[in-house]
Amino acid sequence: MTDWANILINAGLTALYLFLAICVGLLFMGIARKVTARIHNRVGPPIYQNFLDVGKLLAKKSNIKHNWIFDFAPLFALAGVLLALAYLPMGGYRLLSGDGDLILLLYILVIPALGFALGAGASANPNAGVGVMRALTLMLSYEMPFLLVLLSLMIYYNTASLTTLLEKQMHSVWAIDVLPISALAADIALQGMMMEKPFDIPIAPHEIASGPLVEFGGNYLGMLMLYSAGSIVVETSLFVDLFLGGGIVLNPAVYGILAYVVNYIVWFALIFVVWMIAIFINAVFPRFRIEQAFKFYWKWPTLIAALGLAQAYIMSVILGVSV
Amino acid sequence: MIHPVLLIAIPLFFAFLLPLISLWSKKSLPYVTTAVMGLNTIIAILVFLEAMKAPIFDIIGGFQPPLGIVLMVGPLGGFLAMIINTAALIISIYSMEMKKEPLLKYYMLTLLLLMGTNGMVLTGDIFNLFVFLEVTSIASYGLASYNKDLKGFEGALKYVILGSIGSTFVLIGIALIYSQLRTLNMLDIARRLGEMDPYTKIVAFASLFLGFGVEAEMFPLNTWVPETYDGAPHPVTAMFSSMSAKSGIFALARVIFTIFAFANYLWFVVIMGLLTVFFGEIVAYVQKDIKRMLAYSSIGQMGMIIMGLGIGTTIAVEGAFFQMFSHAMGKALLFIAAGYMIYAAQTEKMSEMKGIGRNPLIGIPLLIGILSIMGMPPFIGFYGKFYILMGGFSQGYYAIIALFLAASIVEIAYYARFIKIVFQPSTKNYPAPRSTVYVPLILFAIIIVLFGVYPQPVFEVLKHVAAFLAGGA
Amino acid sequence: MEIWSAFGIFVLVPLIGALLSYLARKYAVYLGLIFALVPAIALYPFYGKEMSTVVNIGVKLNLAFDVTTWFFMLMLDTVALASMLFATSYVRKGEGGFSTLMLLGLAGANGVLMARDFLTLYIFWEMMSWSAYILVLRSSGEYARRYMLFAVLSAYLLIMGIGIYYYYTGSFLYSAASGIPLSGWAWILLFLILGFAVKMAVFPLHVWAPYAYRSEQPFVAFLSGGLSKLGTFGIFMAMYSIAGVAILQGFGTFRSISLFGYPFAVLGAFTAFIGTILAIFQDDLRKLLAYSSIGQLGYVMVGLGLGTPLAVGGALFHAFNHAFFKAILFLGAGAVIYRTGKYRISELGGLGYRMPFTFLFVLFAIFALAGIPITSGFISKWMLYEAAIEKKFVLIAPLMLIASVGAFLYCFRILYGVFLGQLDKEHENVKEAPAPMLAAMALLMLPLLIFAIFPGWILKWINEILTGANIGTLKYDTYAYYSSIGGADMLVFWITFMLLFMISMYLFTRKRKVTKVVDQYDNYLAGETPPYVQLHAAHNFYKPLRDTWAPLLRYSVDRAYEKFVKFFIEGFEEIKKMYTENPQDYAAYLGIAFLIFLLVGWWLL
Amino acid sequence: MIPYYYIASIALIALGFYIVIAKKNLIKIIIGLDMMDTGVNLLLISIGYVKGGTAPIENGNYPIYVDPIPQALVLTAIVIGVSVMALALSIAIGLYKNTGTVEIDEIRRLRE
Repeated sequence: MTDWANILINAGLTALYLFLAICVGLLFMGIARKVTARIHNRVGPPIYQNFLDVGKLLAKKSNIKHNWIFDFAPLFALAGVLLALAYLPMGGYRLLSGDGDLILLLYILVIPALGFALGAGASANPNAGVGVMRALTLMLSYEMPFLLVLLSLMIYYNTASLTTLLEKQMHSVWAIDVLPISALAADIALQGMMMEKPFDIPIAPHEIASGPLVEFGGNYLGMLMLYSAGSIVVETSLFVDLFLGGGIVLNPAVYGILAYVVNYIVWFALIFVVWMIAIFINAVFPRFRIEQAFKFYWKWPTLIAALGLAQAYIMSVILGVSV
Repeated sequence: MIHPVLLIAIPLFFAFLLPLISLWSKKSLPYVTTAVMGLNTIIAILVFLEAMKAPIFDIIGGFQPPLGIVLMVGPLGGFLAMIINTAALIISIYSMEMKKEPLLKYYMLTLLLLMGTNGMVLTGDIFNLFVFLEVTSIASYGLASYNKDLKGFEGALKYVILGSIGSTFVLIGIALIYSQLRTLNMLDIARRLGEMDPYTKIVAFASLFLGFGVEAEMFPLNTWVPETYDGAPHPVTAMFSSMSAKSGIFALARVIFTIFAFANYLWFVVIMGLLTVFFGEIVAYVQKDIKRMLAYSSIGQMGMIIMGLGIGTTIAVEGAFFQMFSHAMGKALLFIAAGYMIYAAQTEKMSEMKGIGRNPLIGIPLLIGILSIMGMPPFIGFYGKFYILMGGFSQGYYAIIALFLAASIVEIAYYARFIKIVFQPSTKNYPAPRSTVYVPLILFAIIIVLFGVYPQPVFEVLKHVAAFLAGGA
Repeated sequence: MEIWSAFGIFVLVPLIGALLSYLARKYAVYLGLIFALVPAIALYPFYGKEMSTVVNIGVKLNLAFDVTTWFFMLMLDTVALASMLFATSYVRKGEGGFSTLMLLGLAGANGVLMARDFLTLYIFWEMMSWSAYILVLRSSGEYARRYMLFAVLSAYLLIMGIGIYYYYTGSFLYSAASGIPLSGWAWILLFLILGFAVKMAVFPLHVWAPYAYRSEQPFVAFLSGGLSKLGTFGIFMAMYSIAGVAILQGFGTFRSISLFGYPFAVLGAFTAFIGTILAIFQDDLRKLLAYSSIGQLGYVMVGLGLGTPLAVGGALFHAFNHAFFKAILFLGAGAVIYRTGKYRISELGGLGYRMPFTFLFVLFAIFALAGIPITSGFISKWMLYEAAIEKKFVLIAPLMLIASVGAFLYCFRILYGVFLGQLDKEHENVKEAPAPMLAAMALLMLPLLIFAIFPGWILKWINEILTGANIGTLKYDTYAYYSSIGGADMLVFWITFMLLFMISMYLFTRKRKVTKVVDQYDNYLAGETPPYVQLHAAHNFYKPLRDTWAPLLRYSVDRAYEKFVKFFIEGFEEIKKMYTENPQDYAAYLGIAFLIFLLVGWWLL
Repeated sequence: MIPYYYIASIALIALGFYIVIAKKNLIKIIIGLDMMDTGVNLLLISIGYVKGGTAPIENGNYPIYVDPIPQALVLTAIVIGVSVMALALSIAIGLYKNTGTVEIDEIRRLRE
């Protein structure tokens, strides 16, 4: 009986966290627009603008529909990103992350992207095809350093489980203090993962008319906005969980409910900082070309990540540091 | 009790009866020849079955050995005689394709060739061996130049020159042995070999090795092979590779094992075999004419047999004998198919033979033959190759086997190229094969598959290899 | 007696089928289907049975049946069955060759799996090889030649291994392995593994695959899905059954991984990387799948090389998955080629709207290939990654991981180029693939789905294999699987995924009342409305990436082989000059030979 | 110690062999082959020689007689040699008919 109650409570909490995450994402998108505008010396929309946009778009009935494969995009995209959020600890609350490790998360992250790409491809617009091609190439680019970073963490902490990773960071220091080189590489990779400038090549509005998004409108676009809101939280939170201890400052085992609230606030602050860094870079940089992005990622960040990996390797294997 | 001498006497008798028959009916010559060969095959099978129980020593002319001439038929000799006669029988069906006059001489010579090869396999007397070698050679010279064109004569000329030098050396060897031991009986020689002066023994061995090496297509004595094979009429080429070459190699085996049991000379035989394989396969790769390619490939196969003999363990020699069987069948098949292809495409160039194998009557036996020659199970070519190689490994000849396998890959390469040409789609129309072509092809293919899937009978024979190696019949 | 029934069903029945389908050409494809069905179905009662016998055909064939055999037969026979089912509509009626050769190949493959001595292994191995050769030959002689050369290379490498084994033991039996010194083992295993690796198309022995995989698709599905697993089986047997863990560990260990296996694991990771990168740039659908196959089997090689329970289990599981998803992909490609006659990705496009079921099956296979967790393809990849990461291999793990990212690229190339995007006018009237083709693909899809929900079922079999070979045990239960550093629970995953999918569905469909389905040409095209233009952006899809890689792509193993061969052929031409066609030279050779014989004889005296 | 009569036969064989590999005329080559044959026959006949022996006719009067077997062998060998020569010459004739020459080099050149 308690089992079922537990599961229901967990499910409810998970739903709450997911809802909050999407809201945070939409808020962040608004903040980003505002901040970018201020940097460009414009006024910019109010920060709640994106809530209005989503509401409007979801309320609209879409006029046209391409075909059934086209519908894959919003469904897979939103479901996938929610799934990824569910596997990601937010503010120390572990949601489902105990039931799957980093590698599972890594592959879950692909589900929304793949669904999105399928829908885009089904629209038969060449811009969409080119956009997806760029997105995938970009993915290959930033994954190289990012995977090395993940590997350095997994080797250093000798775990592939996010929950364990957070616990270990909670008991000692945050990973960024131990593995700063990897953190740097991860942040550069993050910029590409979030497709912010200089890596907004796949959706380059001026070149390929927003690329994969070109054919989506109304209801479809609303769903995809929710997806991008979710993915902002996924990506920033991933960085925070990996390197900044997931924002855990109080041990939930000791402080109980208070810890969750405090941790959530710290986590929020941290992902906000990560997001702001990305936005500042975004605001001042021009756009790379895709092959430049590829070359860039496979050169410097990979080198940095490899150094980080070497550090983790030396510490863990040769020096025998165990956390 | 059936006398093995019949295997020699019947072809000889009919060879000289043929002129009389031709006076009566010229058309019946091929059928008479085929019937004779069929009779011979039956006798060979009976002799073989007899020999399986105990080696037969058939004394000719009443003199007791070691003085008299004796036919010595062990299980292996009987087996080989059976192979030779069967091959001759099947090839004689294909011989009916021959239209070029003088047919009488052709059939006489084929019967003489059969007689000579049978004699070489069956005889237990070393001088007799020489005589049969010469009978085989003379018949072969005649058959090789049978086409009376430049190619035929050139091939025959090379064969004559090398063949007669070779037989001269055989005779030298015999003379040297006789000068010391005063005997010509193989078993007797083997028994008393210790009495020989070692230097004379070496010279005698080298001479005999060289002389039979010419017939067994050993490197570098095999230079006559490609051109003679190329110039000879197609059925004759098949006979050369499946009959004379087999008797030559068996004579070589007799020299190596029955007469001289030189254990420390064997590695040299292995190297000669390896060189034979190497040069045969490599030169075959760059050939553009089908019969030449097959001829060089034949050299390669013979080299493998020589290697197997040289390795000298039971398993390797078993392999060598198995390989003689499979080579006799497979190469005869391929040469017959090649004959048809040359006839159908009206050229010897392989590049002109596109799509010729798409007729299943030709294509499937051809494929089976090639796969067997390549050494693919479950065809007979596999066991021989595998056993020879394993024999080599058990003696520790790793590097030699590795080189051999490298040469084998070259073999696969050119056969695969050949298959590629022969089976590629083409718009050319080729005349359909007559039954005289496809019946022998299918017969050979059946033998290849049958004994490949169920090699038990052959292995039953090869159990006697151990006795052969110990210097028996 | 039971083993006889096993031998009869798995080897003799396909052989008889081969003969019958050749004789009864008119019904060949159906006969082939029936005779492939028998072993595939008869397999189930044989689960968990262990037996052995000796069949004497002149040489002794030592045969046995155990869970390893069963496991590999499960994939081979099922894939063969699906291929034959597919072939009933693919192959021209009244053509005997295809079924005959497929069944011969199947018999050979089953024989390899049942063989317990090297002679038997070699006989069936070669039988399988040449029947595949002739099947390739049916479409192209040149490709067949390349295939054959490598098949024979593989066979000869095996012969070297077998020979050295024979030298030490004097027997061909697997069980006779005792008293072989470590150096002997090193050579034996090296040759055996390389020989089997050719079939698995491990770099740099992979160059045959892109050619051979361009022949008839149902056969290629069997070749890539089924027969390549014999390489996996062979390596598994050689390393863990014949030699055994103790001997592998005897070579010295590197973080408890055998030093002997480690180089092969690195080679496997490298293969995975190279195969993937090359696959990204292919425009020929079949060639793309071929390189993908090379890459995926590289993963298997990694697992076999590492040799921890997780790694070997992952390798076996991945081989299993690969058998099924690659067979679906090749069959899907076959269906597309069958309906359109085209195989260049850039010439296709939009077929997903005309062939929706084919698209769905291929999509699912691609999920498995890419390792999306809704298929079992993820689990096997996960096991391999974790195996490398838990032992902290910083070379193998990144190569494997980045290769799997590369896999997304070529997967999308297939999806977009063939099934999505613009439908060519020419293909307006393309019909869905015939029912047998769809049935074949659906059949192959089942295990991928089932084992994604219940990974514990297949892990149980794999665990039995691993325990049998003394490698160790896996940690798993019905829905979940664990390594020492992590784990995942598929039940939680599925429930969450389903719930969230339904939520998205609700959000999405809530307001969708009336929608107009528009033609695909009704697109945003910057205000222009051209009447009809070819707008399928699939030609040279990854051009920017290709430009970046161009300096490296110049180096090709393929060309290296060609150069190597050319060098040798030139040498052959030189050697040929020895045959001068002058009888006097020949006579002189004879004289020289005599002198050499004499000298050697004198020396040996 | 090699008996001196070996030397003569070896010389004959060597001479024949030299002719075969050195002379370009086909007829000469065939003569060379014949010389080799003769050399071997000489060798054979001389190994049967017994000093002071007579013809091997057994009537009791001559206890010392030469070995009869080599003589029989030589007879056979001569017959065989003759037939080989005949065939070789007929091949030479055939070549001459086809090419109009008996020079080895020219025959080869004509073919190419």
